Amino acid sequence: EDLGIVRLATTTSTYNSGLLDYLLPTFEKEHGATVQVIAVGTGKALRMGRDGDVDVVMTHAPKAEAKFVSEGYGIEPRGIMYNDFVLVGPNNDPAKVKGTQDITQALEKVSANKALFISRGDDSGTHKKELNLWKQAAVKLPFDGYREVGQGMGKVLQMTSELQGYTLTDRGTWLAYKTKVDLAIVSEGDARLFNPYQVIQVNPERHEGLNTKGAESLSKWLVSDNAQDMIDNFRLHGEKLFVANAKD
Amino acid sequence: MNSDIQSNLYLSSVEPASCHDVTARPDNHPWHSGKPSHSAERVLQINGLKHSWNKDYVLFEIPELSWFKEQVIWLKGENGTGKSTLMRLMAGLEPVQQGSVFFSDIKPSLFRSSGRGRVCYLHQTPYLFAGTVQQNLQFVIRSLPFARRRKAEQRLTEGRQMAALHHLNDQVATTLSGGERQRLALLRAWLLQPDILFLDEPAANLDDGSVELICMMVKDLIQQGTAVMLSSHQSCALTQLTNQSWLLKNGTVYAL
Amino acid sequence: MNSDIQSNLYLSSVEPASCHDVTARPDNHPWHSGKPSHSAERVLQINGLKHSWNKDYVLFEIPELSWFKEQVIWLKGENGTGKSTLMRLMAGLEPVQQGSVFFSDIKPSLFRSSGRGRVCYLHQTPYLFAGTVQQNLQFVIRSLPFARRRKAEQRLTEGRQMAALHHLNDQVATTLSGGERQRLALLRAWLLQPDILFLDEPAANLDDGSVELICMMVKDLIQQGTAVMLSSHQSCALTQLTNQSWLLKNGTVYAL
Amino acid sequence: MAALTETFAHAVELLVSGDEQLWTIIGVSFRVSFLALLTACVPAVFLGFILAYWRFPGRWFLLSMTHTLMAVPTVVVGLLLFMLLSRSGPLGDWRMLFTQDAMIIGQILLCLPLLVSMTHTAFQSADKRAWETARMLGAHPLRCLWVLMHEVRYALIASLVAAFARIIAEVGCAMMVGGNILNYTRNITTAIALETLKGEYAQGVALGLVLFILAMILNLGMALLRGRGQLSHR
Amino acid sequence: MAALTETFAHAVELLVSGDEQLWTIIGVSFRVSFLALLTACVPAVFLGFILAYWRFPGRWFLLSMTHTLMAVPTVVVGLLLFMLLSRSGPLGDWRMLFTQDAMIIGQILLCLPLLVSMTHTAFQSADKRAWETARMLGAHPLRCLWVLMHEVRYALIASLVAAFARIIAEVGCAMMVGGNILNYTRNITTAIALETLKGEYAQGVALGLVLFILAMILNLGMALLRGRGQLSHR
Ligand SMILES: Nc1ncnc2c1ncn2[C@@H]1O[C@H](COP(=O)(O)OP(=O)(O)OP(=O)(O)O)[C@@H](O)[C@H]1O
Ligand SMILES: Nc1ncnc2c1ncn2[C@@H]1O[C@H](COP(=O)(O)OP(=O)(O)OP(=O)(O)O)[C@@H](O)[C@H]1O
Ligand SMILES: [Mg+2]
Ligand SMILES: [Mg+2]
Repeated sequence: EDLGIVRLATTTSTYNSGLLDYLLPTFEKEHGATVQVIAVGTGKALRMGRDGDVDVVMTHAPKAEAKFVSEGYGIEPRGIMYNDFVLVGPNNDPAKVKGTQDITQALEKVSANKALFISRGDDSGTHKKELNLWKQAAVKLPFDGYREVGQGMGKVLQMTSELQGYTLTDRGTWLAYKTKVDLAIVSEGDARLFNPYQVIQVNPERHEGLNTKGAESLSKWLVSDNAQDMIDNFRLHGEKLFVANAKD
Repeated sequence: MNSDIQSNLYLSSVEPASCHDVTARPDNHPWHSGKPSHSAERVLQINGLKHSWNKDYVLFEIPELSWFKEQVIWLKGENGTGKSTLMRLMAGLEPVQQGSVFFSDIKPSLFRSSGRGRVCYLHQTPYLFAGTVQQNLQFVIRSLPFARRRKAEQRLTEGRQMAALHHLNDQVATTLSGGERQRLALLRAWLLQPDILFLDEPAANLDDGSVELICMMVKDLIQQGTAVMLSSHQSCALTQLTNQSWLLKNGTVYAL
Repeated sequence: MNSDIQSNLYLSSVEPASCHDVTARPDNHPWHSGKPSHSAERVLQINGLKHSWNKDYVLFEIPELSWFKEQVIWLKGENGTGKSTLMRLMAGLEPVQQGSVFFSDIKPSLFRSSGRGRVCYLHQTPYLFAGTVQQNLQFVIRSLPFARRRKAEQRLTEGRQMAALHHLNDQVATTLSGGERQRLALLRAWLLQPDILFLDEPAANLDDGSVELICMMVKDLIQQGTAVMLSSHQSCALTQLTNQSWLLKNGTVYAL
Repeated sequence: MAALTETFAHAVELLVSGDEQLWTIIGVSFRVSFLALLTACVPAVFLGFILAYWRFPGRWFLLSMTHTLMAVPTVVVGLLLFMLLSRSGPLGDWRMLFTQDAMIIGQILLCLPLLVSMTHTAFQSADKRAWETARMLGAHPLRCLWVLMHEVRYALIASLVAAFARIIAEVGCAMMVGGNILNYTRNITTAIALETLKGEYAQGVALGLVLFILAMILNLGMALLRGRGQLSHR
Repeated sequence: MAALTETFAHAVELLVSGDEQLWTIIGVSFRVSFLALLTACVPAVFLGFILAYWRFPGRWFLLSMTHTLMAVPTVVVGLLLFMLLSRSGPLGDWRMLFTQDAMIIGQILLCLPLLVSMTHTAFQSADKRAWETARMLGAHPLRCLWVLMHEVRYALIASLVAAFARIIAEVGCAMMVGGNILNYTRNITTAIALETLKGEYAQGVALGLVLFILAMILNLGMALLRGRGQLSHR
């Protein structure tokens, strides 16, 4: 079987976690394919799918993905795994958030103390999640200390550390940066911090010349038992990052 | 002096109306005796040429003027009367503002490729290319049509000797002394053998010996059939070669 | 000719051993009669100056040579003997390779600020700054010490008249004709009134009228106390001003 | 093509709409880059002059280094500056990270090599008699330098233009040490980067066009100063 | 400071270790940028010459545009090219997106304005007698251009160096149209961007140093060609 080149657009956070480098060689060997990974922001990844510049996308923004599929740009969405978000802040925790598991309460404390909060501000999945949570916490934005920076997650963590503020981050990036920044988790575990990943094929009816066969194989392979086990076994800095959930 | 010229051989005037016979005539030609017939070959014909660098001052205006084949012209005139400008105009280095300059069959131009190398103007302060003397000379040879290159290379050795530049072959041309520069510039033109050659103050900065050298080269060119016009403030061996003087004065040209 | 000089006033030699009395003496000074005593003020003193542009050829070697205050020197020599090089060396424009050049109290330099404006060398082909004639002249005036500016501005009008440049005040200097350039360059030096002035071929490209003009200016400078050295291939009104000749020949200087 | 026309119309609309946020962003861009250029140009002219006129051993090496430094990606300059200014870095106490001052320093570092290289080329191409004549006419060395600058003014202006273009258009360093903070250190290029990240290409291009239009206005203005770039007589 | 020394050591280590992946990345960088420069320099020299020597109405406007185009951020050029080459764009059928060819086109677009502007400045600063003399000595216009280029060679080399530096160091466009695909379109700068994104600053700086070291080798080599940049006599 020779599937040729499959182009996969995914978010940088996924790519940077190293998961794909761990998974894809197995797929490539089994199916005789070459997967070219293009790591961009969620919005851009979906945009590339819409324009037919890639064959398949892998993202974590449920609403945008739903729209992407309902508008007919993507087909066969498959949930493959999830990880979660955490709220991080300075070690001395000026807003006294530590120990608050309820994420809305935690955010209320941040705003009430006028503590510095660094927001992604880039319409990414993480940013949308954050805005959603602020809404649930009924905090009016921007409050004093709220900074929109418009950068990738890693950069935002760096900035948060430099400025000693709070921010919401996905666990993958957090694990990658944990040792490099002067921050600690102040709130985690709330069910609202759930972050599901989907893989979606680009609709072959919209564009000519897509490698649909390859995309389909990849998509199916990712939900196969073999791949799901691999995802569960993936470790970043010794910690489990993703929970495979294709069977749920 | 002015009235002197006017009474002498007044061949061009500011009012074009008074032009009846405005061709310059050679009268003391060293190699060719007698005046040229009106059918004599013309090198150049100027008609109603007018030039001004700024609106309110006309530098010169030349109703009609001819240059015949056997004439070697000494362009005279005080500083700033427009000798260089006139030569540059004739060589096609300045755009003609009004009137016309005709060669029999050449149209010199700054950018077109045809007819190149046939009309040559030597700057008052010659420009030498970066590189050695040898490279400056090679430039000319490589610009010649194929047929003439072989011959030019043979002449090169002779020319270097004639211009007394043989010992400077590998010197960077831009470091030459004032006189050496002038000689090199003339040697380049001598190698080129153009149909028409304008020499702007070729004798400036030269000692008597050097003047003799370039004099020989110019003479050689004339004998090969090149029509030469030169400007010079001093009369020297070089100006002896001329058989016709044009005087730029009062904004027009008087052929003496 | 060479032996002529040797028997005449042979004041410098290639072997430093034979130097006993090597100062040049004026003998036909127009304003000051009689030879300078040995205590006469020295403008310049050269000792063992040797220059070569490349290893295998020594351009000149001057064991000892003095220039006294009342001498106006005509530096003679054929093309390429090193007149310009010598003047540039004296003016501090070229680094001295071997030997020394002394002024009584000035040390000309290309980069230091002290003593500036006191030794001036005029290039063989003068360089004019971008901008108008007026701006070129203003440049000199603004370079003068405050105390002298007022006076220089008064002289400016006179100078422009003297150099016949008054009508070209607003012309872009780089478009001037060859002769006009020379006159402007000299006018700048005249405004500066340096202590020592080197003129490299100031009469090249000039008609007789212009030579008269610059002659007047140089004369004026001499009368104001400037020590002048000039090179020229032709003898003209300008060279009449000199009262001492130095001849560059066979790689050394003969004071005639 | 239609998309482009639309985007262009959108850009013009953005400009004339007087959107306050946009103008803040534009203000940051131009303020930072102007100040950086202004600070950098004086030392750059001196260095360029010294490299052209003063022969000292190692000069050719310095020149090569200048050229090499141009090839350092902006983000690397940003990274190094970041490491310096970071709380854990040697200059952390200045608390300068993520401020406009940090961006200015970064842009100075970015445009210096280009400025030095181009001014060097400019001075080097000047006739050496220019300096000699100025000196011989008794001018103070600084005045001579000024005259020399006037002689090669077209080349100097071109180098200023190129340097300004380099820093107003760079994003790596501004992003790194500025942080792209809204209303504070977000400039046009980091805003474009953000829009691109979002997949909002049209908005990104529109912002690019805004920059283009402003730069054009600036350059057309300069063209008059530049005297239309004609040939020099000599 | 210690961190920097370490990073430097790491960079050298990277270079000498002969890591195949790294050399692939380096190969992509240099191959793409060299080809882009090679393609761009011929038209740039012609344009620069025409702008300097041929007076036509609108010349000053073209010049200003050249200057303005330098100020377009690389990512915007990348975006526009992306829109063109995208499958849904007008040139989508070329299937060129995310290839090295696309990167080359992008870099050509990026270095052309700078090259044209700098070659124009170079030609403009030439003595106009150079062209006249070459013409008067009977050379074909193309040979005259060649001689003119030789007269201003230092300035031309400087412009090539600056243009090369610009494109080898740019990331916006390469990222956009190249896609940063491992072993295929990942070059040094996009690799640096990736490392930075990951927070692996040391690795990013090390890669930057690798680029710096290679550029330095290149430039020192050129310095010999450049004849050590001395003043011109005239
Ligand atoms: N480009 C220009 N713009 C304005 N005026 C000019 C330009 N070129 C020359 N001139 C002026 O035109 C006049 C004639 O100049 P030209 O060089 O032809 O004189 P010339 O007869 O060759 O003088 P010389 O014997 O001094 O060389 C001069 O007064 C000069 O200042
Ligand atoms: N920078 C240099 N490098 C090598 N040779 C040089 C350099 N400058 C001058 N020369 C040579 O040194 C010799 C003397 O030059 P210089 O200019 O001093 O002569 P000059 O006496 O002024 O001649 P002229 O009367 O022709 O102006 C010439 O042969 C010249 O080629
Ligand atoms: Mg003239
Ligand atoms: Mg000389």
